[in-house]
Amino acid sequence: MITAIIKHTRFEVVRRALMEVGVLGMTTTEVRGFGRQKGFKEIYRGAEYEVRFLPKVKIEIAVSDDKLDAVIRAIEESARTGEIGDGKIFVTDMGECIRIRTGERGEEAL
Amino acid sequence: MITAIIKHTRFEVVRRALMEVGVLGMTTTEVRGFGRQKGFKEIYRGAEYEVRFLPKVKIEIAVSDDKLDAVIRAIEESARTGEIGDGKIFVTDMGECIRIRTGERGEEAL
Amino acid sequence: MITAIIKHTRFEVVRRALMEVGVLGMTTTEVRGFGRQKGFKEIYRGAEYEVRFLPKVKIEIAVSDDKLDAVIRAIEESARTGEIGDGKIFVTDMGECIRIRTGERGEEAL
Amino acid sequence: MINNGDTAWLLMSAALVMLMTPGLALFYGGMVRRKNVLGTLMHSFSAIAIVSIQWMLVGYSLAFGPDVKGIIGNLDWALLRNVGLLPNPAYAPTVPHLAFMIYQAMFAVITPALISGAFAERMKFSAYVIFVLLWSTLVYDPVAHWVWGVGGWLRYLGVLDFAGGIVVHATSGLSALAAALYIGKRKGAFKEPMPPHNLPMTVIGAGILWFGWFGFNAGSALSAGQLSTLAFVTTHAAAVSATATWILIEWLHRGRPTVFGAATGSIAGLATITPAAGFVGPDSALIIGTLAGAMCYAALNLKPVFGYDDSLDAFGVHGIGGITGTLCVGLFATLALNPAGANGLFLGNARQFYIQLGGVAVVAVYSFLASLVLLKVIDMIAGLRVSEKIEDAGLDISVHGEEGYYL
Amino acid sequence: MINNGDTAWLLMSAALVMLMTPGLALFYGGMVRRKNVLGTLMHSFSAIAIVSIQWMLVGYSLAFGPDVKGIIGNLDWALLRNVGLLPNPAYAPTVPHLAFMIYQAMFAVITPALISGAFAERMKFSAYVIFVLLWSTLVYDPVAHWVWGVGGWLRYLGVLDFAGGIVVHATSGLSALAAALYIGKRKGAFKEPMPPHNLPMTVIGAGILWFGWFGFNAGSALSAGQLSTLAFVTTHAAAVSATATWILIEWLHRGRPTVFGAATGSIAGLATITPAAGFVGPDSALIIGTLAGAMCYAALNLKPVFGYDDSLDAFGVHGIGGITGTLCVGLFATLALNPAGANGLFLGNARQFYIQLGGVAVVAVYSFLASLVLLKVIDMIAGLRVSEKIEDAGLDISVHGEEGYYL
Amino acid sequence: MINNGDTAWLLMSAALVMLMTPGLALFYGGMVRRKNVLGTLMHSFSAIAIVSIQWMLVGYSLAFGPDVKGIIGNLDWALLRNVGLLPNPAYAPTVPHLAFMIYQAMFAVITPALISGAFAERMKFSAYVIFVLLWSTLVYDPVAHWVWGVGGWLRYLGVLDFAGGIVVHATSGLSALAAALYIGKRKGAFKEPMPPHNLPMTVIGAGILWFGWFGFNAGSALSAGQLSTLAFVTTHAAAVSATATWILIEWLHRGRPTVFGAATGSIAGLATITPAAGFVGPDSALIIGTLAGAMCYAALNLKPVFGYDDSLDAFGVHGIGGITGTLCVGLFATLALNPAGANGLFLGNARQFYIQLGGVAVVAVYSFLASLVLLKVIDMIAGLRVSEKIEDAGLDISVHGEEGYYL
Ligand SMILES: Nc1ncnc2c1ncn2[C@@H]1O[C@H](COP(=O)(O)OP(=O)(O)O)[C@@H](O)[C@H]1O
Ligand SMILES: Nc1ncnc2c1ncn2[C@@H]1O[C@H](COP(=O)(O)OP(=O)(O)O)[C@@H](O)[C@H]1O
Ligand SMILES: Nc1ncnc2c1ncn2[C@@H]1O[C@H](COP(=O)(O)OP(=O)(O)O)[C@@H](O)[C@H]1O
Repeated sequence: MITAIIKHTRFEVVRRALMEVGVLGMTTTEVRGFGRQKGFKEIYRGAEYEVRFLPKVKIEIAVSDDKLDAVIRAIEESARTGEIGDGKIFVTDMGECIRIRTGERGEEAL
Repeated sequence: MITAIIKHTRFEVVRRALMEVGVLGMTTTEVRGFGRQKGFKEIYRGAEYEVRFLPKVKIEIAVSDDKLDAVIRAIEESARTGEIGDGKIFVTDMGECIRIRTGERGEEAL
Repeated sequence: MITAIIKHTRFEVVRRALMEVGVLGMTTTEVRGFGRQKGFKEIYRGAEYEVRFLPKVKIEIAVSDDKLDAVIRAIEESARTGEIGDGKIFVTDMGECIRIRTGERGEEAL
Repeated sequence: MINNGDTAWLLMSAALVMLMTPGLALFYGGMVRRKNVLGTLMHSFSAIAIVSIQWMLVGYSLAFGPDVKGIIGNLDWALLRNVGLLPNPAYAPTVPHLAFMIYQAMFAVITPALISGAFAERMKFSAYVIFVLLWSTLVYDPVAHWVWGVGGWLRYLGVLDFAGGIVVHATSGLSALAAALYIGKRKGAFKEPMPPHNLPMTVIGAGILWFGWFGFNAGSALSAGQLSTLAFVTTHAAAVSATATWILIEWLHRGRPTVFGAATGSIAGLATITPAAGFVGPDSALIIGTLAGAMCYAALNLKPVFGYDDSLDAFGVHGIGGITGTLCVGLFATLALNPAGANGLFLGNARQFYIQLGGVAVVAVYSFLASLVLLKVIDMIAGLRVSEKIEDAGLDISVHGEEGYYL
Repeated sequence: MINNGDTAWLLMSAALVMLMTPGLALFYGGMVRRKNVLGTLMHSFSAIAIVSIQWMLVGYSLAFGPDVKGIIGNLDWALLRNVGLLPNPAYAPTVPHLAFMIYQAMFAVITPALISGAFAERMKFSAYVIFVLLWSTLVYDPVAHWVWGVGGWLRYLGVLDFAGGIVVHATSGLSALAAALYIGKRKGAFKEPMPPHNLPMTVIGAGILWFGWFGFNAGSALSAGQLSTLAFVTTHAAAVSATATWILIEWLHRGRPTVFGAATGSIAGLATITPAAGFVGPDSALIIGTLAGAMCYAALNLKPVFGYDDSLDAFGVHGIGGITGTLCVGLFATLALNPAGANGLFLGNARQFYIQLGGVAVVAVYSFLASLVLLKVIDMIAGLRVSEKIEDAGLDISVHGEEGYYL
Repeated sequence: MINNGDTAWLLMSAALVMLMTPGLALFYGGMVRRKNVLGTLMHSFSAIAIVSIQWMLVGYSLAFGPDVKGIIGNLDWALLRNVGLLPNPAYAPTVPHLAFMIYQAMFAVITPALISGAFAERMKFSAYVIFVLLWSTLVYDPVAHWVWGVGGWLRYLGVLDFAGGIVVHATSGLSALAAALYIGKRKGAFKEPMPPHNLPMTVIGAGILWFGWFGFNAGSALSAGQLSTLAFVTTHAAAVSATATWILIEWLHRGRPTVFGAATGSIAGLATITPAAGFVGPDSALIIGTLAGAMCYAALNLKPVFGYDDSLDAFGVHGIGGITGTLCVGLFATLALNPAGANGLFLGNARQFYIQLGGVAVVAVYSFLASLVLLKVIDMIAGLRVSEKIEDAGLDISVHGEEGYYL
């Protein structure tokens, strides 16, 4: 299971890159992240404060092992702007994957 | 840890099914997913475009190993409509689980 | 990878505690959870019903193994109010971690 | 003679009543589930267009045109022929006839939009368009003629309806009931929670409706003076006492006062005072508002018992409110305040109460039955209800190809 | 004699001022955290009901009824007895007395709602209801009598307050300060960020308030002619110059101009011009607006220094604005534009400035102290503040049993 | 002589037109992406302040002050000198001169705000402020003088523009086109979806605009009587037929009728009828509305073909609508309804059509070129467009330091 946290502005590009390497499904979540990237100051009626959590998109993709590297590479290349805040890719092991509609398991279920 | 991505319209049914098999807790997130299911066309003042990401609910449930199969089955049965877009179930290994309030670990913490 | 589900009201405190133990990045998601904590009754024009899913914040933090315990402890202590609903910490194994901007992998990528 | 002050007031009132329909869009739009917010807004917004056109083409003539046997206006004024810039003394002697026409247009617009609360979240849009067109022509226009048209048979019998308790609220409310019964429950109704997706939107809508209602009721004086002042004050009085009543009852009954309840109460009070606004005093209006709050509260809380899914309570608020208010005219009206009105039961004139009762009963039955027939016909021709799949996905993306929010 | 144009204008103005309270609901509602949006809307919405009823029962009579020693009206007009459809020449000779009554009702409604900004997100609703009732009766009604009532002692001394700089803004502003001090900070205030949950809602609210303020100020002429025109123009002039001033100062001071600041500036300008609207010229209004923007900007930025948590700045905007504006009457007023007014200091009449100073000082002190006492009493009887647990969970689900959004 | 009814109507209309700019803020604000909602609201909100001040200082005098060679007003009325509470018979004989001034101020305010739709989501705020100031002074004020000012050369030639089809919509629409071309596409435009982030907000905005438009068009009669009634009715007629037309065309063309389309159609109808409102009959208005819907629908659907990114369709709606409507005056106008107007082509007076064509063409070209030059100059001095990074992050956090929602 690949989890990537990327910038909103790269989302469309990443989506296309993923489809090109044959990804057939993914799930996305609106998140707010914080890291090296500095936040920004917000001003509300005299109160000024630091916002450190910036909006990001989390993409989760279940892939078969043989596609893993290609997918990671696709994300890396398409999400990169070279500026701080480009985000992270995390890979975790998935025990099982089931397609609810058919009950298929494993690779067919992806 | 079971992660299920299901249709909004099945959510209430799935929740009941889970409670029946003894699930005591879960966490849900609004996500947008994309897969086999075709999206739909949206029209905005002359611009027409394809929306591929459909709203889904992600349910995360930490369960003990002995309940794993029962829970998966409960989700499969309750979330299925037989139509494309019913969603996926992913199972991942959990190293540790802690209940913050008490500091309990492992199965008691679920 | 540490996933913590905590109360909104503790979020600011947890954030500070995490920064003190040297956490450099994290990702947060708005979720709704359900567990031991009772929900509340909502009333809409004559219809009364039970809301069981309460708003929580999910924090995801990728940490190196040596910091794992310190981070968990920091969350436990800062998120605890002692009342039901304080939430959970889940730990999962992460295979790989990549910083998109630089391509760094592993610990440097955190 | 055209009076500038009266014309200013009537035009402003027409603008206010026009604003009520977008206000209703918000009021209803906030109550539905997120996936149906645009479909619900569309009901109100499109009604402005559909009914206004129908009104200028034939509706106004049917409702207010030269009388045919007390039942309907003829088509002499169709396409606004003979409706010009000189006053029509029979209706409003101090303003241009066109001002009266456009003011009345706004009433015709909002009435079918009110009904849409009953079948929200599951009606086909094509069916809705046909329904609105036919309903306006076959229910609203005749009833408006009966009650308000020169020569109308209910008017002739002495039925009093200051600003539309019968013409607007009883017709829409009973038609809403018919529609809720005919179209059936939303999938999952009464089984799973369907909380409003945006209550602040509903509260804004209520505020705008309240604001516009001053044009609705006080504008119905058709002049700016004592009568409009009276109607203005009674309108506000009933609205506030209904709001307070609702808050109080809910607090006692449920342990917590809700803002959704307060907003609902205000609309209940406004709907209820509508037929009475120019016939009763402010003190009576406070009592009528209290009644309104209590009656509509009960109606909404009993709905699950009867089990029909009047999704946004068009019947529970407007039907019950319109009937209650119309009867209250028969109880509280006083000639002392409006010599063009009547005395009610409490001033010894029981007759007026029976007239009111008869009037509202006839219209209620007619609206209910006519709507049933209309819905049946439309269902046979075009289908009334969207497929289950569309209902699941929501009207917005399926029927309208849009989404409400990308937040 | 009733004049149709004047009546149209006053009724329309009453409707506009009524709309301000829902507008305020939005203005405030957008500023709080999501979990308290309904509780905040409820403050304003319920105030409409509570105060209007109090007003018709006793409030109007206390404020405007036959004078008792310059201090208060007697109860001759309670329950609107003797308040009918003929004009009351002492207040508004060209419109029905009831029109004047309902117009004034809308002022009485919004004033306590303004205070609610000070204790937003932590007040018990039961305590709020009691507070509003008592405050209206013991603070608003007497002060309105002093300043506007025939026989009122401040009026007699020559204090000028065109549309409520003292009666509405100084009273609510100083009471807000008292409330913020008494009830204490929100949990976490000044420590963690509490950004507004929905700024577009606040901006809509500001727009609606601005719109309604034309009724508030220009309606206070109680007729449609030169005076209402003057008040209309000065109102807009002060609003725009305060908005521009705020944008400019914030840009210079913080490096970025915010729309929240612009909206706040507009309300500051509107509140500040209120007492002066019918007494000064448009050029003075532009200056007054500039002052308003600068003063209120300073007040809001100093708040953290003083450390009281006037959550939505009811004091910082309305208190400061109301006082500044009242003093500006003493500076800028000119008999040339309004013979019923006075000349101010800049036309050589220093006396008027002292009168204004004295008038606003007395009312400020009275409002502050009376509110403190009221809050103390209510705190002892019913408790003022919700529990920490409820504050954490938010008023919406805990106190009202609803949630604002299911988006 | 000041007439109370007329004054009430004009002040109320001024308030209505003022409300249109916050309404526009919502209309536009809902259409942009979430990250730019406040920046977009700020465009409209700040325009109220900037232009109103410019107007009182010099703008009104330039537009309506004593004529200089048909081109511009002189500065005799700058700072509102000589603009007082007595009527100015040349413009509005029955209301105070200041009432006419403030009514016209609201027109000057909304016009540049309309343009902001063209460069939404990517313009520097500093550049925007300068642009609005210069544009008002160099485009709006002169054109208003040409068309409406006593002595204005287009007025002298017989160009008819009842409420601003040329002065407001053609100027803003063509300037919008210039701006869209000059500033260039939003990053990603036509490549990735940029759906409106909050369509209900856009629909509310449309409702408020519609409501305010009654003040815009019917208020332009400058009195409350037959002419205002005519303008009111034609305004509504065109709005509803444009709405219906849009719904219908979209339904046929795309298979689904959208509420965004319906709202857009209504604004198209309102913009198009503006120049004609007081010169044509309701039946013509229905036809004009149909034309409006069809023309603007086509314009918006052709935009991707031409490839300029008029983000919120300021040109497509206001430019096309304003031109279409101005020409329609030349087709449909009738002296029978307004003796101060003219007969159009369909009544045999082809000349009026050519006059209209000439008038709108001159203004269109002037607005387009003047705006291009202005934008070029501002670009050179201060820079027009935000950096790519800021565009990515959104104007709200980068330029204004705020976020729209914390939901
Ligand atoms: N240790 C971490 N655990 C979880 N998420 C992280 C972590 N570090 C960064 N992130 C996520 O990645 C995003 C980008 O990280 P940041 O450090 O700002 O930039 P970069 O990856 O370019 O150095 C953050 O906003 C956050 O969502
Ligand atoms: N490879 C994947 N990785 C992550 N999520 C997926 C993947 N494939 C599908 N999903 C999720 O499951 C949902 C349903 O998948 P879809 O292929 O449309 O239907 P079905 O599972 O019935 O074939 C998607 O909307 C998406 O959220
Ligand atoms: N088994 C579970 N799987 C996933 N999330 C859980 C589980 N149990 C609890 N949670 C999450 O933790 C939150 C708090 O749990 P709860 O049982 O209410 O309190 P506590 O942890 O104090 O006993 C829940 O709202 C839910 O989001």
